[in-house]
Amino acid sequence: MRSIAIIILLAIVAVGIGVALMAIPFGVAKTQVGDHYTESGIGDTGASNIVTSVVVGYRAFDTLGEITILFVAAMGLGAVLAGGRKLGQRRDVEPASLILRTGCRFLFPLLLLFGAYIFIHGHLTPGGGFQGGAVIASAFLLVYLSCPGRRVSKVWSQTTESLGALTFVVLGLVGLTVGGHYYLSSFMPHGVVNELFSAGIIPVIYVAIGLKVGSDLTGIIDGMMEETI
Amino acid sequence: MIIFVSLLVLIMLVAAIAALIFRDLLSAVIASCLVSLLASILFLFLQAPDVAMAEASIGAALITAVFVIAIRRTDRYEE
Amino acid sequence: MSFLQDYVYYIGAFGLVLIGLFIILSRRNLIKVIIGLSILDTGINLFLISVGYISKGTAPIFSKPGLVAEDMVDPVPQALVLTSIVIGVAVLALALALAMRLHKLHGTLDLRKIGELKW
Amino acid sequence: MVSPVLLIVIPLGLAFCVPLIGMVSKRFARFVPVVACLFNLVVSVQLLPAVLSKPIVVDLGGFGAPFSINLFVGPVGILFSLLIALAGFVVSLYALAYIDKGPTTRYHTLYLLLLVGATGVVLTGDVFNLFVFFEILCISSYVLVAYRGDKDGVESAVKYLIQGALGSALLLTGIGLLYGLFGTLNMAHIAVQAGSADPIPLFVAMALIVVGLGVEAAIFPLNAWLPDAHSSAPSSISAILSGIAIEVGLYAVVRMVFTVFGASSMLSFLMFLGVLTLLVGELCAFAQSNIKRMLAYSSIGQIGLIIFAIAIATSGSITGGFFQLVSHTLSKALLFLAAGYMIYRSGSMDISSLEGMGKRMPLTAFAFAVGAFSLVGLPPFAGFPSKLLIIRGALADGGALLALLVGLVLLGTVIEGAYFFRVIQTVFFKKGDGETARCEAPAIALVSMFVLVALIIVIGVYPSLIIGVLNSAASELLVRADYIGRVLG
Repeated sequence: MRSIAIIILLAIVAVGIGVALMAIPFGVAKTQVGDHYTESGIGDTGASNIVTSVVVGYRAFDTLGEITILFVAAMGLGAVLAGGRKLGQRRDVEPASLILRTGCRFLFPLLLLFGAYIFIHGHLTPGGGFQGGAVIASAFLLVYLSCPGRRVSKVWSQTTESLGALTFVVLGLVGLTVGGHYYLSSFMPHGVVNELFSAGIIPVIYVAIGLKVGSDLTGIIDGMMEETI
Repeated sequence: MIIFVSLLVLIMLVAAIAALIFRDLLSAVIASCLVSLLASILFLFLQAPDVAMAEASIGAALITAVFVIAIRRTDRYEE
Repeated sequence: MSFLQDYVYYIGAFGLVLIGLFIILSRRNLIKVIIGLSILDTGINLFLISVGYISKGTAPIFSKPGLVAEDMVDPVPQALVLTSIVIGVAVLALALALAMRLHKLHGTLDLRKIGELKW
Repeated sequence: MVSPVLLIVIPLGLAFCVPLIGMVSKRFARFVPVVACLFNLVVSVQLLPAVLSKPIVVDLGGFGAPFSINLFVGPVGILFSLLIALAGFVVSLYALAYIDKGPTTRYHTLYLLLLVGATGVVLTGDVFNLFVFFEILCISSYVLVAYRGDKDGVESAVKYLIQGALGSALLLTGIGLLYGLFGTLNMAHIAVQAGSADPIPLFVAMALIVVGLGVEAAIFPLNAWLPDAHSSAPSSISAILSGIAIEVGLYAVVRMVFTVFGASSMLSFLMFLGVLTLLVGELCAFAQSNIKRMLAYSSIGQIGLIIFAIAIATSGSITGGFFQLVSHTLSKALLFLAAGYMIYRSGSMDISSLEGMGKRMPLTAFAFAVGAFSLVGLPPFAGFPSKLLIIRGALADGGALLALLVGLVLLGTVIEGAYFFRVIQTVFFKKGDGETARCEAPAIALVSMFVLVALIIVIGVYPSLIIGVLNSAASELLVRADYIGRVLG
């Protein structure tokens, strides 16, 4: 009975969306906004990766909201799990195998470096703050898996988190007073396209986002791992 | 090319249905990880390398790890 | 063949959306419901990206000379999907943390057995 | 003149500072939300005259209207941001004393972020940006519902989260369809093209968006999460959820239907839904024995009334709807705050356990009574002119159907009166068999409650104080061309 009702509901959704999709043919150019971005993105922001110029340039305010959401999730996860935690009850986990530990010792700095590379080159190559941050977090995940006793210092990760986000907010405020008097306007020189030091404030923001996302995701993993039963 | 893409989509849908059917939550999570992974390959075909990277690193790797941790702390099998 | 050419991505995306919705609506195990949410998110992301695709387009990155703006696919949906992936992670992590708390308080993840959770 | 973007950015920056301040001293961290709300209050008041004469459009990033995100600060936006700042200020004062256990620094951070999300939703002029801020609002409220970490709280947070996440998934699908149809995300830019678009896909997109937003706005079939979530959250959070969060959801629905889609055919449907929501809410509230659940169901009823009034879509009725919204925010926040300490002292949420509270905590009980009377619509409180305006607006339009619906609305009000008077009678006129010693709420909580009491009475006696703002808000909703012209130039 229940599943019939669900299937009817899903059928309605499917038909509705299917009908709507007839009006949106696949693979056809149709947007004025997107065309404008690809055509004048380099001129406006100086980033050769147009997705980056949309994420941190044209629609940077969305990105500010987005890192806020990640911040809320990391904070909230701590708050939700904090209620049930008994300190000092951490289960003794067997140490990981020698191969994992040794491999991790080699891989950890490499992964950190790779993550940093991704978010520093966000305006030139695919990738950016979010992807780089995720790589950094996966480096820490590796450490958690291989060396069960190790923990990231709460104070440090929280400080990085807050400072990364504050950098973003404050850079925007600087744009309000210095540049074209718009919030988040790109007030730094754009430089030569396709060079590392180019694209105005975009690399700075992406580094801040990368550090922040990395510490947020690490915080999420840390919170989940620390919850002991 | 289009045959290959269709095959990928087919495998992706099968993996999603597997995630629906499996009673073992760990297997279901691995199936949903496969869905994310295949989706990230499709993003690559759709000329979205940024998104493919994000989906592969966040959607496929990190979330699966978080799922696995959560399942280890709770029950592995669906009643 | 041209049918596949036109619709295969849409079929994939809405297949995922519908399967995800079905899991959420029909399953009673909380972790299974959360798996459903993640599949639903993936489906919506795939749909958004396919909306922005242009046949024979190139990625919107001026990585080498010779690329022209007219051939590039729409960058906006890609930016939106980046945002939506991160939002998805945030919601899923939070949901899993709540699931862990719920399991600790009730000893089960079965939504039928948990008192007031009537749908 | 200050830039309206500061209304969002400064509290956001302060919220990021809270954990840093919390590391130094937990006592200082408590005051950050108070400061942030005060800042927003001052800035909103300062912007008010300028906005009333001409809406301010703020370009973020400076790339011109459809290309970068813009904020639209019109009368509606400034009205909501004032309301959010006001309620946020009062509740954060209350929380200084009320929130004393658990991870308090996290509470204050998340509370502030919830308000930031709400402010962002009401000010933004971009569909996807609205979605992002909406998620900030929702995710922080999921956490805050579970803040106490008890069985009820976690259960209802899970329920809220799953339904909310489903809603946002539908919303995002709808936004994707809109982008596919129009190739833009700017509200005004969509509104220009919506008239000439193919009606069926447009309707699908609108249905998805309205259903997605309707989860948070608690429109009738989508509000299963609300009573649990509002009743098991800490009282300060219940006050914000009832007073701000649903209203912001409602704002989003109204903005989409009126400004973006210009869908007049949808309105009569919304009108019925509103009356249905009202009746369901009030009847369920009547059946409750748990005071917080009763208040939560009463919020559903009030939301129904507001939807009804706004969906009539005449200038008078929309003004009445906004008036009702203001008075509901103030009164419901007051009711939850007062009930919070009464529950805290009596140790139970059962209405019968509140017997004799009129003797034990007379000031709190008085505040509760003011809130209840205002909600029922007695003069001289704020609820009276608002209900009067709605009924006058509805009847001015004529029509037998509308008269019938007004009759149903009045019936709802009568039910509302019945259960509130039952509570008042229990609080004041029944002798409790337990203790009778005085145990008033802490001074800071009383101050916050009496700020609301004063506002309710002042607005009730001099409705003309805010009616000007409400009138221009109504015309902002009704005249789409004006909105479009301001944004696209």
